Amino acid sequence: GTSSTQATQGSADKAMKVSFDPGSEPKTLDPQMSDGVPEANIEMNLFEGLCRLDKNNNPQLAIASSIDVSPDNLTYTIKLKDTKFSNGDPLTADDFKASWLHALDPAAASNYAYQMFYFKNAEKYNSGKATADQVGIEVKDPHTLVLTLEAPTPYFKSLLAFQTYYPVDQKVVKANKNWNTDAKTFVSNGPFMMKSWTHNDTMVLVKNPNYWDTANVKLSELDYNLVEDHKSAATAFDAGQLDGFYDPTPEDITRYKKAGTLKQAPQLGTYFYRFNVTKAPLKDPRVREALTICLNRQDLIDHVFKGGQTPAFAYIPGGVPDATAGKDFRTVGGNYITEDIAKAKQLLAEAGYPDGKNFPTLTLLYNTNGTHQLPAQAIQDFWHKNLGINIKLLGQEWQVYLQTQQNLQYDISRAGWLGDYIDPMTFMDMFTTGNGENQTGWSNAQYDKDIQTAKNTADQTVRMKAMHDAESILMKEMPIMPIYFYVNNYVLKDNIKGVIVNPQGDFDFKTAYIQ
Amino acid sequence: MSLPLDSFTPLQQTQKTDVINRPSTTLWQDARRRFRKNPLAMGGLIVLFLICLFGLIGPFFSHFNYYSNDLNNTLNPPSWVHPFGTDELGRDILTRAMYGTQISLAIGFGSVLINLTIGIIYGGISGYMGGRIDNLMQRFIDIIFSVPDMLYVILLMVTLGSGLRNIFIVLGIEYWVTMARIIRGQILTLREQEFVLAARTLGANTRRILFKHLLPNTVGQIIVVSALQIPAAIFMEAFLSFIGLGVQPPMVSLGYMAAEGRGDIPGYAFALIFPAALIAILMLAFNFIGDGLRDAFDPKMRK
Amino acid sequence: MVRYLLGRILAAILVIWLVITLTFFLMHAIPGGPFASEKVLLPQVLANINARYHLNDPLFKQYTDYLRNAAHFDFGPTFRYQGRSVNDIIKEGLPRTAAIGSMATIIALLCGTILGIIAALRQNKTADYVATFLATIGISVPSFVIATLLQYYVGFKLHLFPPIGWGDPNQLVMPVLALSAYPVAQFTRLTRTSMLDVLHQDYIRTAKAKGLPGYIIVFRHAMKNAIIPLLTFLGPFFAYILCGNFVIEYIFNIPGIGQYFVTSITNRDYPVIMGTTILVATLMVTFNLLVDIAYTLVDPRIKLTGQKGD
Amino acid sequence: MNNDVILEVNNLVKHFPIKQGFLSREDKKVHAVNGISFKLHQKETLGLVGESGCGKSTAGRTIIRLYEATSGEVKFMGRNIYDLNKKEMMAVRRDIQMIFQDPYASLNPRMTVGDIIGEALDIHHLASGQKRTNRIYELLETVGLNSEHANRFPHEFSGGQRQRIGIARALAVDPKLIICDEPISALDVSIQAQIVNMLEELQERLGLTYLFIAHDLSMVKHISHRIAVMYLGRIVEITTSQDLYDHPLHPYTQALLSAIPIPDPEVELKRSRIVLEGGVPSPIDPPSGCYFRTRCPKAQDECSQKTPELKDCGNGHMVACHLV
Amino acid sequence: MALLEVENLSTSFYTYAGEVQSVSGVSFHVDKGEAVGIVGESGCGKSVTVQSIMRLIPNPPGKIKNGQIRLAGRDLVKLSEKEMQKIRGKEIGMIFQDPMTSLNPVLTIGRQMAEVLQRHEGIGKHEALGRSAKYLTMVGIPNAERRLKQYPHEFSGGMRQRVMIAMALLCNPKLLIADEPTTALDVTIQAQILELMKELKDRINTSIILITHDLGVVAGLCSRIIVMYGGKIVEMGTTQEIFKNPRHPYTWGLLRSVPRLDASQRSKLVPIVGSPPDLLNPPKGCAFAARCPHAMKICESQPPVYTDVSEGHKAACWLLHPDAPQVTYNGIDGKEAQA
Ligand SMILES: Nc1ncnc2c1ncn2[C@@H]1O[C@H](COP(=O)(O)OP(=O)(O)OP(=O)(O)O)[C@@H](O)[C@H]1O
Ligand SMILES: Nc1ncnc2c1ncn2[C@@H]1O[C@H](COP(=O)(O)OP(=O)(O)OP(=O)(O)O)[C@@H](O)[C@H]1O
Ligand SMILES: [Mg+2]
Ligand SMILES: [Mg+2]
Repeated sequence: GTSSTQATQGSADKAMKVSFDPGSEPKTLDPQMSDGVPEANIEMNLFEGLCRLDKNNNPQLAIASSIDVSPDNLTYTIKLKDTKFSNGDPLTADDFKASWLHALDPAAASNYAYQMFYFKNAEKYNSGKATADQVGIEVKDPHTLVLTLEAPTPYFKSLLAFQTYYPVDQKVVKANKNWNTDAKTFVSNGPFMMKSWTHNDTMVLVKNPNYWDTANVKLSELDYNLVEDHKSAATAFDAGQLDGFYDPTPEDITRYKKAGTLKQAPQLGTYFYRFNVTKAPLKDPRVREALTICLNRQDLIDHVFKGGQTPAFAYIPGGVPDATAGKDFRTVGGNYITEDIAKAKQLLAEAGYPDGKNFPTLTLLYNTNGTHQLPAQAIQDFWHKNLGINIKLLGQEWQVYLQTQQNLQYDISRAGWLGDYIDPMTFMDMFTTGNGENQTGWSNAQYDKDIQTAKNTADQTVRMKAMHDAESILMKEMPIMPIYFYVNNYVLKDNIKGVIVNPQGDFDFKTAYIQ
Repeated sequence: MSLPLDSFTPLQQTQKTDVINRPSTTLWQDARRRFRKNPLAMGGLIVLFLICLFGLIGPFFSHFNYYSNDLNNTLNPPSWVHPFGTDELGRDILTRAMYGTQISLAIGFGSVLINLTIGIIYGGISGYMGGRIDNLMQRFIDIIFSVPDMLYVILLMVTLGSGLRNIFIVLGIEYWVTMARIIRGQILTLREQEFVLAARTLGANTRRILFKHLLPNTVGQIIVVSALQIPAAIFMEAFLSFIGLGVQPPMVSLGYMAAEGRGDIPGYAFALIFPAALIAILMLAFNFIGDGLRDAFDPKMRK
Repeated sequence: MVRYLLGRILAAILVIWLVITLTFFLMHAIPGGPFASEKVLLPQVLANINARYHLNDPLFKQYTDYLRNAAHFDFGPTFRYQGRSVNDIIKEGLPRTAAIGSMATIIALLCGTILGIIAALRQNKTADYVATFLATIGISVPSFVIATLLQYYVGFKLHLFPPIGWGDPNQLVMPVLALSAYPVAQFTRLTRTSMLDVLHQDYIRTAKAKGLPGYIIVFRHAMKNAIIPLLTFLGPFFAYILCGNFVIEYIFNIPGIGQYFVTSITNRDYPVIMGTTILVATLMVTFNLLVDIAYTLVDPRIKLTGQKGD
Repeated sequence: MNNDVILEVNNLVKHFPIKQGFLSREDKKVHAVNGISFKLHQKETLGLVGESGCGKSTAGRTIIRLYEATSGEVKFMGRNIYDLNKKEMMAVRRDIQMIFQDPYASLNPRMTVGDIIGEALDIHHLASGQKRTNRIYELLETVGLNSEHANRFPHEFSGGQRQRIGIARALAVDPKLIICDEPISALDVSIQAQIVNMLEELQERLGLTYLFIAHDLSMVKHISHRIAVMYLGRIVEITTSQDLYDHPLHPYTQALLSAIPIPDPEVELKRSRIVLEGGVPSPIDPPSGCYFRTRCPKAQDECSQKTPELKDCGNGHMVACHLV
Repeated sequence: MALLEVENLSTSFYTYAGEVQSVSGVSFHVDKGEAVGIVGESGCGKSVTVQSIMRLIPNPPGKIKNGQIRLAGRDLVKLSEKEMQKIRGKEIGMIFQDPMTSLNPVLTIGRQMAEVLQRHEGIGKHEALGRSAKYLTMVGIPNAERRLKQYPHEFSGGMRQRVMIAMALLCNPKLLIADEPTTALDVTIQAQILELMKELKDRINTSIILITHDLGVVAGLCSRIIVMYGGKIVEMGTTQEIFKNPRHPYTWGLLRSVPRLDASQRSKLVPIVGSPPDLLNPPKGCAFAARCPHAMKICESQPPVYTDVSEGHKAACWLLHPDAPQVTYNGIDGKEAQA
């Protein structure tokens, strides 16, 4: 491993080297199999899909040289550039097809198979109801792909930049199915390639000479220090051993903010609490509203979360484009929640609990990994002080928490949602009736209808309207209580420039350089 | 040399009945003496007493409670109002430390109580029955010993969920093995002692022998082991807090405070230092007491 | 001798089997599964995953399959790190953990015995109290506090050693220090007790009566006898070194095996839970056997039949 | 004559299995008692002597059923106690009592002297309340202590006094037979006589029968009517005490007698000793034939082949030796 | 000429309960080539006396309060620990009561023996082992060469005591101290050891101090006997004198409370009533007064002075005072006659 990278004043070559903590040891670097943030972070720099997001999150052609969309928005004809993998193997349309089918292969059992369900028959294939040939991916010639979709998908080009859509060298896969666990056999097609990988310790990436755009890659080396503990990462950063990491603890955020080292990027995500609407007293929307509007979100953010997050007065976070170009879904939708303690008290009284009298002691569930304990205590205290109600905290270990939440064995439960792609739908469809991610017991026919409308059309105006309608229903009924919209807090040495941080929280070092 | 006249009158024989020469010291008096002469152990006892006062009486003198937030005063450094500073939610660390001490002590004593109960029953039966049953019971203990205890603690904590009661249970279950072993060993030697044989020749039944003759004589050892297991339990809870399986907030233990305080170290070291120091002092006190007791009760140190 | 060893190995296998059984069912009893996440898996994906890892087989079949594979030293793939097997993880992690562990052990043995002997020889004198006090500090500060303080003050403030990582000798110093605090303390205390015990024995008086000087009495006559009770402690101690590493490895980001003891449970990575448990159980029984063999080396009274002569 | 036999031991055998390592099937055992037989008459004292580890205590404990015999029978008042059920055994427990060797280990340090003695009364429901207290006082006085001592703990007493407490405990149930397992060997010479005198006195007063185990032959000779000499789990000679001293027939007895130093320089300087070679063989694998042959100055070939039976040489003088 | 002169030796242990005066004002001497026996009941200070001579009293809590211990003229009390180490094992050899625990279980017999020679004579290991083997043979252990390689547990109790004796004699010490060397052994083994000691005494001509509580043991081996009681010497004289003409009631008690094997009839034993004094608070007068059937008023208030009975025979008893009533001892079977 590398002990220290303080030697910024060393040779020019050495200077073009950055060490970064992607969050932890990746679970896998097989793009079709991976689903986490650290994995996405690393793969983004090792691989490249047909498109790549630019710094404004717009998909730009990458491996694709052209993309033609049929008028019904269902067929995409894509031409490939003549590119190579890091080992020199040519990258062909077959590699794409085989990789994508791998994600859908029931035997491979990829978590992210659903990211491919946009293709015709993809879901059927994944469920074993269709064969691989029936999936709408066709190789016209080694440099041409013809893709057929199930339904119009306006954000499909963005998807092509997504990790699940990265190509994998099929020659390598055939030779060794565990090719992705060892630097010796690891082959990729992105700006960097893997030089060494000590599991749980460090992964060294170097510039990929076979990358088509290698001229624009400035860093000669990218070291990933695979540190899971944010605290240790902070100390390593302080000591100069690390050039950057993301998601510092709230206390470190304050500290870095003071020191001016803290950087922020928008992140597509909402932190919220779920209400179990199947149980009294949370059955009553008035109670849910009371609980929601009596908080002071800005206070919580300033003193507890500390990350400079945006108070969430609605569900969908900012940064999602609306139908009209240049308009943001959030600004169009506006706020739905007005904080008002007096009104909250009144609502509670109306619901039969004046000053919190007779209000049963509810349990607030949260998961013990991560920093959810303090906010829970703070919110508990808010509710106690503002409404006179008592809440018990229940911290559960991650897996238990997931199960408790799924089984609706809670009263109130902490949750967070990060968008998979930049569209309101990634947040909205989960609250349809019976959706596995709903987990509140809430159900609303109109909401379901709106979502269906949005799903069945490519017309952005219709879509967005339907989703605004749906959001307003959601925020009226309040099965969930939005608290804040995520921002991506990170620290990076000031002399490192050109890093693109996307709203999913990934750090793209392709164009990074050291000043 | 002149001697008084009646010097050589013989004394009355009756003056020589059986008398008890010296009320020679009991094991307990002896132990107490030796314990008192051990400055570390006595120091530990005093410190423990003070810490108990701190934890039990302290909160009554505090203007704050351990759960109410004051978001405008988070992470204030030590001051006159908050001698230990405030935590991330603006709560007074001193007050929290008092409650934390209470809970940590409760964890120590509570879990040891549980492991004592299991240990005495298991070790007692194993030692007294001897033979095949003992062998079987010992093999079971061997197996438990062969499994990393941490694994079981975590598995059980995850299964049962965190919280004070479950910590009692899990730590109690975790430590009984040592206790059972020690009690068994003691019983095994005591069982062959002649006073037990005497009771058996008198026809005493198992219950009488176990509860009148064997167990009372293991009390010394039990105290020693307990005194050393209390800090171990407090320590284990701190570890559980570190991995997020400790007490359930807003309840607070010293271990929990230290684990939380770890996040604050660069700017707000006081949030870690104070609770950590309290743990350390508590541990030192218990360990010194335990060591002192062991030395005091050690039969080899007698004479 | 051979017969005895065979017997012990058989017994060890039995113990390991029981440990496997116990852990296997306990592990499956805890709520949650290895693949659950916030994003709920599609039913067919879950079905595919379960099929792939045979998680939809009846539990008892999974158990017997596991036993069969374990008998061939195949401990399965990890659920978390795809493409890697439990064997890979152990092969990579164990040597590092063992390296840190053995360094800590050496330090512990050296410092512990020296401090312990000093304390015993100066019983109830200042040196005794100082040594005991120092030793007790080692078991009085939770390891995560020691590690954090070291990392922050020594690593960052004093800039003496890199705060995290593995590979460079410099990076070993703090983890080894943090790890050895507890065993140093334990060994000091144990040595002291056992040394005191030995010093009161008749043969020490004989040695004195022979006119031997103090150092010979301590090092030739007392030490060897004092070690014997320490040996018993070594078995469990080794387990501590391996599992106790979690905190140290987590904080100093050391790619050892210790991290898996906790993370495998929180990840419900069943094969890793089993693998690490079996590893510890195996090491434990092996080490206990070694301890018993070591007994026969230091204590001629003990023969490898499990009995004490005379 | 036969009527007053209170205890008859026939071919009593007690072997202790040795625990081997796990799974080992070797069954070695300690041959602690190897078929001893003797009779004990009412109001008689039978001394049982022998070297350390020869099975004296084991014999005593097997007789009182603290250990279960491997084979053989122990007839108390004509009934084999190994055939008795639990309830009948309880009754026998009142009749046979035991006094132990170590005055420090034989009293529970956590109980008062009163409770130690009273325990016997409680178990057999002999007395309670004031009656119990009075009985305890009475017993204490019987053994030369006084009632004030009842509330004290054993550690406050000296060795001799403790041994007397042990005797009081045994007497509490009005036993007929007392097995004294080296009751004096842990005591100082000056104290030994106190205990021996008391035992003698009690025997006269209460008509007790003693099985007196000791390794100190001079004391055994003093207190016993008859003496049985044990060697490695077997009785090699048994006869009246004076006869044993005057006409020891077994070579081991002869050596034993000659080994005892006599506190008289004149006698001592003139005496010639039979000094036996080596030590007692291990009871785990005792030698074949006569157990004593390995140390016997007169051993013959025959001795290693045949186990000598205990045979009567007239007047009830029994010897187990091929050479007599 | 006296080899060892002990003069007014007092040794105390300072325990939390107070000062235990284990030995107070003991004076005696041992001549060259002579065997002296010390008898007395448990706790009367026999071991402490000889351990004081060896300077083996654990300090704390023990301390030699005053007195002189002169070995061939040199006062051992004044020697430094280093000098004392040169005396132990070389000039004074010592054997302890329990051979089972007195040998180091983890070192071979050879090692334990050779180290004495290596230490004191500065000879090599090989030579030391050779000499050790010779001594083992001398104490009657066959196969000495092989035996040297064995560990203590491979020896029986009697053998171990022989090893202890051989070890104590290795450097040809001027004085051999045997602290109850046979108490832990069986009679037949005791006889072996006593025979051996007798034989050695004649052969090597060292002085011997033999501690025992068995009068029979000293009767056959020692030429002079010291009787101790309550940390003091109560009577001292030649063996003949002590047995035939004992003058202290305690000695009488000792002689009469043990039955003699050769006594013809079953006569009653005469026990010494009561129990030994507590050395923590020793009685003001005679320590034995509380148990003495002839105690007089003075015995309770003033410690008796030594009275010479005959050449080398003295006793500390007020009965020997000319004004005291005459009590005589009539042998073990008789009663004292009071004139
Ligand atoms: N519970 C037991 N288990 C195994 N062996 C035993 C047991 N009790 C006694 N022995 C063995 O049986 C043999 C006879 O022992 P026992 O105690 O009867 O001898 P003893 O003649 O009373 O000796 P001592 O004079 O030392 O008391 C010894 O070798 C002893 O080791
Ligand atoms: N280390 C010690 N601490 C306190 N008191 C001691 C110590 N050693 C001996 N004594 C006391 O000194 C007195 C004499 O002891 P000593 O060992 O000399 O007796 P002894 O005559 O050798 O008896 P025994 O026949 O039992 O060996 C006893 O009362 C004993 O309690
Ligand atoms: Mg016995
Ligand atoms: Mg002594």
